[in-house]
Amino acid sequence: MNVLSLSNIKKNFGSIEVLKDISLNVREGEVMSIIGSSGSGKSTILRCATMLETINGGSIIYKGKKVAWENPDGSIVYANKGELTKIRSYFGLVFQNFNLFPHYSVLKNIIDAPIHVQKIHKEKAVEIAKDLLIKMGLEGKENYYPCQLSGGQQQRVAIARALALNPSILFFDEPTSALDPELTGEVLNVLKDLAAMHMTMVIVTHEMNFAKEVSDEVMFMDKGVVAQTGTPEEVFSSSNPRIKEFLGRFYG
Amino acid sequence: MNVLSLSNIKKNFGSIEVLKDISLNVREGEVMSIIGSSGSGKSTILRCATMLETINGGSIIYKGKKVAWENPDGSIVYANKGELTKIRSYFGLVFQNFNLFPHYSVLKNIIDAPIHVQKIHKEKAVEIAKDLLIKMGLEGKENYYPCQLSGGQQQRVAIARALALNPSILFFDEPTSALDPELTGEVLNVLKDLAAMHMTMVIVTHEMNFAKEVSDEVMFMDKGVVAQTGTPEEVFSSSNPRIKEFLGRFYG
Amino acid sequence: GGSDSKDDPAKKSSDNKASEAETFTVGFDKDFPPYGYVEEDGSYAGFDIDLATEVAKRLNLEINLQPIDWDAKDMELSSGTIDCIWNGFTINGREDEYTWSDAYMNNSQVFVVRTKDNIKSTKDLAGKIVSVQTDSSAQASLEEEENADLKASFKELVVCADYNSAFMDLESGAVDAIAMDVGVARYQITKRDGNDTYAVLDEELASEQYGVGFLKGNTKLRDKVNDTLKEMVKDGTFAEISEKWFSEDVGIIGK
Amino acid sequence: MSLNVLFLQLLEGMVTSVSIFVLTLVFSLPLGLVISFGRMSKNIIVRTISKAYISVMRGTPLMLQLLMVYFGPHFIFNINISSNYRFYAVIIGFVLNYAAYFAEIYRSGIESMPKGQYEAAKVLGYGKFSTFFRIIFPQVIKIILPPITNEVITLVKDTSLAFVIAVSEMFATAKALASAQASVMPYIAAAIFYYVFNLLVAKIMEIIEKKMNYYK
Amino acid sequence: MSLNVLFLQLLEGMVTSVSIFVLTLVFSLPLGLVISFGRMSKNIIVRTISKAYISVMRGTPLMLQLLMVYFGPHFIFNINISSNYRFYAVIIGFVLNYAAYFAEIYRSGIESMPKGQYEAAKVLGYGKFSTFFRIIFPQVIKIILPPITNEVITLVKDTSLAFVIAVSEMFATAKALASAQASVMPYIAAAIFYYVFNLLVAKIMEIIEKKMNYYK
Ligand SMILES: Nc1ncnc2c1ncn2[C@@H]1O[C@H](COP(=O)(O)OP(=O)(O)OP(=O)(O)O)[C@@H](O)[C@H]1O
Ligand SMILES: Nc1ncnc2c1ncn2[C@@H]1O[C@H](COP(=O)(O)OP(=O)(O)OP(=O)(O)O)[C@@H](O)[C@H]1O
Ligand SMILES: [Mg+2]
Ligand SMILES: [Mg+2]
Repeated sequence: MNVLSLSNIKKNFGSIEVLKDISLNVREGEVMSIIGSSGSGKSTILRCATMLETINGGSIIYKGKKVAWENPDGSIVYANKGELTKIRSYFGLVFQNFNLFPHYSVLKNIIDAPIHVQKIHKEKAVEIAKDLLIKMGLEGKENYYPCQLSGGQQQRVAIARALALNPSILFFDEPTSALDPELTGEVLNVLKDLAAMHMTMVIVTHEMNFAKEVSDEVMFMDKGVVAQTGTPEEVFSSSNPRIKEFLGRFYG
Repeated sequence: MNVLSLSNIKKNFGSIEVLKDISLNVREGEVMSIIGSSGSGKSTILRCATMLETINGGSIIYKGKKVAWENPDGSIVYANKGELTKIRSYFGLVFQNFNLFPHYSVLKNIIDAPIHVQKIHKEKAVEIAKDLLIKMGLEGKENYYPCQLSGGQQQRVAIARALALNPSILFFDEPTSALDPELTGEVLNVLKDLAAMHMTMVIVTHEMNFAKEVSDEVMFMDKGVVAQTGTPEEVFSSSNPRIKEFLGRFYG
Repeated sequence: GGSDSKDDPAKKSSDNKASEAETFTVGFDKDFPPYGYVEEDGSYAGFDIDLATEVAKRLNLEINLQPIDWDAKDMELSSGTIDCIWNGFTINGREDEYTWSDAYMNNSQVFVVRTKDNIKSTKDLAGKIVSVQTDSSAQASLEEEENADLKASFKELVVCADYNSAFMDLESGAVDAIAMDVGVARYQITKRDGNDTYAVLDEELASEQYGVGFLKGNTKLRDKVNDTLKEMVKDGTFAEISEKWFSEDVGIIGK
Repeated sequence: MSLNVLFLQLLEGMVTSVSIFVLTLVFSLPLGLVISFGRMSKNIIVRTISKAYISVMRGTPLMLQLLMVYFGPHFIFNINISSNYRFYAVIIGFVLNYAAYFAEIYRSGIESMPKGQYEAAKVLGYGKFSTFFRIIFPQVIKIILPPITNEVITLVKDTSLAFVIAVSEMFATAKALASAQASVMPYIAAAIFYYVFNLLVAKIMEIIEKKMNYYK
Repeated sequence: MSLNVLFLQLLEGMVTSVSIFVLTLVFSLPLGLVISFGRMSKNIIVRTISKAYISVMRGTPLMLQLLMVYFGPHFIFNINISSNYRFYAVIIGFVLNYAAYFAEIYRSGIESMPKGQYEAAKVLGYGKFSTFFRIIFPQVIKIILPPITNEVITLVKDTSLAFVIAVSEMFATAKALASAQASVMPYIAAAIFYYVFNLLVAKIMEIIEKKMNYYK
């Protein structure tokens, strides 16, 4: 079953077409990596899929529930508010710069949404959060504030925050940029663990090694279109000149 | 001839010993890479060498001129102000986050120090700057402001700004962190070009490929001491367990 | 107590003034018609202004009309930036604080009320709200022992910043009476263009004398001004000025 | 006259000054937030009205605004006003005026919040209301404390304007005493009162700022 | 009396108000910078004096400060003061007071500059003086414009305090006219003047802010 289906997504900023015709399907338990050069529209796809941007064409479907679709006249309709609120609980997003809430402790960052959005009982939320913190190797950091954590630790809090809402699919935007090799390794291990737990994930990344190793499917973006989608083997041995050029340094 | 000699450098922040006993020599025309995990003291070495931090022990010598040395009683003496001003013109530093002057155009960023510090005639300074901009692939960007440039472009302006003062040695702190693979490649190419022009350089980097490829010497730092110094081949095939662990992912 | 420290500089500055003696600087409140105020053309006018101007002319001094902030009048005088305070300035109660000229006119404090309210005497003010300007003679009278009962009979005594807002208070019904100088009361009532709207109670709150206040010890200048005023009374100039402002001779000096 | 006796005489005025101060803050801080919402509204009519309100309130002297609030009902609507209304008029006037200043401070703080915080809240499913009051506003408070402190310190001194509609606060009393006694002592007492009051306010704001410093 | 005539009447007062405004800015802006240096000085004596200065100037009413500046020389040093000194005293008082406020604004701006800017300048060989005036200060100006605008707008209205030492600025004139004519019209005219003056100031500051927006 497809957790997420994007079909023929179009997105313009003013007169600039950033996404031209993007389709992708993510099956349950699948890990998809999106790679491509800067400005090709990778982040924009995640932002459209998480409803942070409204699309200008195409349709978005989560677990069979329509989020947005095209009217016969070409205009875009979004589902009603109640429906959208429900669908929001299907996915989580880990931002490139984490966007933790600086005024909340680590624990509060994780339990606040479960308590106030999903109306989960506080004890229950704390229990879930503590489990997640152990899983993320952050035991004992409950009462720290984000500013007191290293980049890698902040990122793991952001992942825990997203997981606490028990989403069906998790999006990551460049989870390892600006981390040193050791921290990068650490974070990638967390992602590998999640993959091993059959978490459905879509990851925008510059880490070719990782994309190759952990993904079931790799999508290469170029200037707002999908240049190629396939297994890591297919994409990394592609004969597409743009892909070859991009990967040049990697094999350099 | 050694452009820079650091001998037995010690640096504390309060009670924390960040550099314990660092010695290094950089010969003219040599490219040295400093690698090592986060917090090992790499940036601190550059900051001590460029007099942004005062050392607590050891000595610093540029081209035979003493910058700082130890008195018999162990206290540190720095050369007098006039001497230091002169020695400052021997080196340039490209910061990790560039630190361009946001209120100056690209051209002004490059010519301001030559004109107001080195008292070079304005026409001459502009000529030098334009040459450098061409070399850096930034032709036509003279009148842009830093905020209008991409990260890679800003970095190249920062390099041009440092080169405009015609230094004998150039320091780089993580020149490619937070750039995408393509931009990384671009910036590394600029560094390669500089190396080919026999610019003396000390580069703190996480790009193992690059360190391997372009350096004459690699220094591996661990917790404030030099774990190993040698040719890239020597360091990358080291039997030191800490180095092996660090490089693990790189070969992984 | 500041009175001790004041004596010394007083002499000094009066000596100084004598040697300069070219100008005669009169401090007044430009918010106090008809004694001193600003004309439509921006010039200063008023009964006291006319008197002071005439005196200066006769003394061969150049008149310098200096409007001052009433709250700062003592500082102005003791620091020598003005030679006298001449502006409906009540002698009574301040006898020892200044060197005074002879009293030149009588003044009384009265109550202004709304005509339609049927307040005829001070007895009728019982249970009413009365307004009085801060630091005015009317306020001083009301604070006096002999008027304690009258004051106690009021529902409230409101201390206001200026007569303009006091009249607006009266008009809008927030207060029922204003205790104030009769001259000012007459001027305001006429100006407000409704002789029927307001009435002045016949019963006076107090009466008192206006004089010119000089810095304590400055008898030299005081004597000159005093003599000139008397001279003006004798030759009728004082009466003339008085007629112009009050349609009668209000002068009491030399009588 | 000793300073002690003087302070006793000024006491009633001080109580009035402090009451004006406290009541103004209690009402203008929330009102300012409402106005800042109006100022940032997507509805152009609401936005224009809020903008004009702020512009007029900040652009004309508070003294005149107090006169307007107090005498306005009579001169415009011909309503008889009662003397009891004075104090209310002072509070209304101060609240209306300060709310305009606070509104602009709130706005600058809210607009400086990074978009990422809104987006994170949205993705986590927070509604608009809880996004603002749970995530954004607590952070805004931290940022805007210094300019708020500035306004609050100005307010301490502005309380003296209440006398324009015959509310005898501390400074009016001090002025009257200074005249009556031909002495500058009451002024000095007044200055000490303001200075101590301000020190107190500054200290309290400093403590709040420190408390907010548990993060970032 | 028509509004026209009224405005003519108030004109002289307006000229005074505007002069106070302009002269205060001309002198207090640089003085504030000097004081902010003192406030940030490494020398504890200089720093403590500057801190106390700022604290007293911001903590006591400007009105009292004006009285001090004007009458102080006489009452403290027994110097004869002349009436011509009035206007100078107003300017001195305003400059001393506003410089304290500006000093704190400068300080907040200077302290918010990233260390990297100083370090970049240092490595490039700039001296302390050129680092400050070529690199830091131009960027500080951009940051502090909004709080400076706030103070400048407050200054417009504060000019009315000058009358406490008998300098007849616009508001005092309006008050006197209101008394003489028993009318509120002069007040309304005064409000219009302040509002227009403020609009003008706000507009000018907005233009400067826009000009500064060529970067970041
Ligand atoms: N809000 C916006 N308004 C206008 N243009 C935008 C906006 N957001 C993104 N763009 C443009 O859309 C294009 C795609 O941006 P996007 O952030 O999706 O790229 P990306 O593939 O994530 O790049 P990177 O690897 O640098 O993060 C870019 O050219 C960008 O300038
Ligand atoms: N100003 C300072 N005060 C106190 N400690 C400091 C200071 N600057 C650096 N440190 C500490 O010194 C150690 C070395 O820091 P340094 O920045 O040199 O590391 P690095 O090797 O450059 O790391 P990275 O790869 O993360 O840049 C770290 O533990 C850091 O926390
Ligand atoms: Mg992106
Ligand atoms: Mg570093």
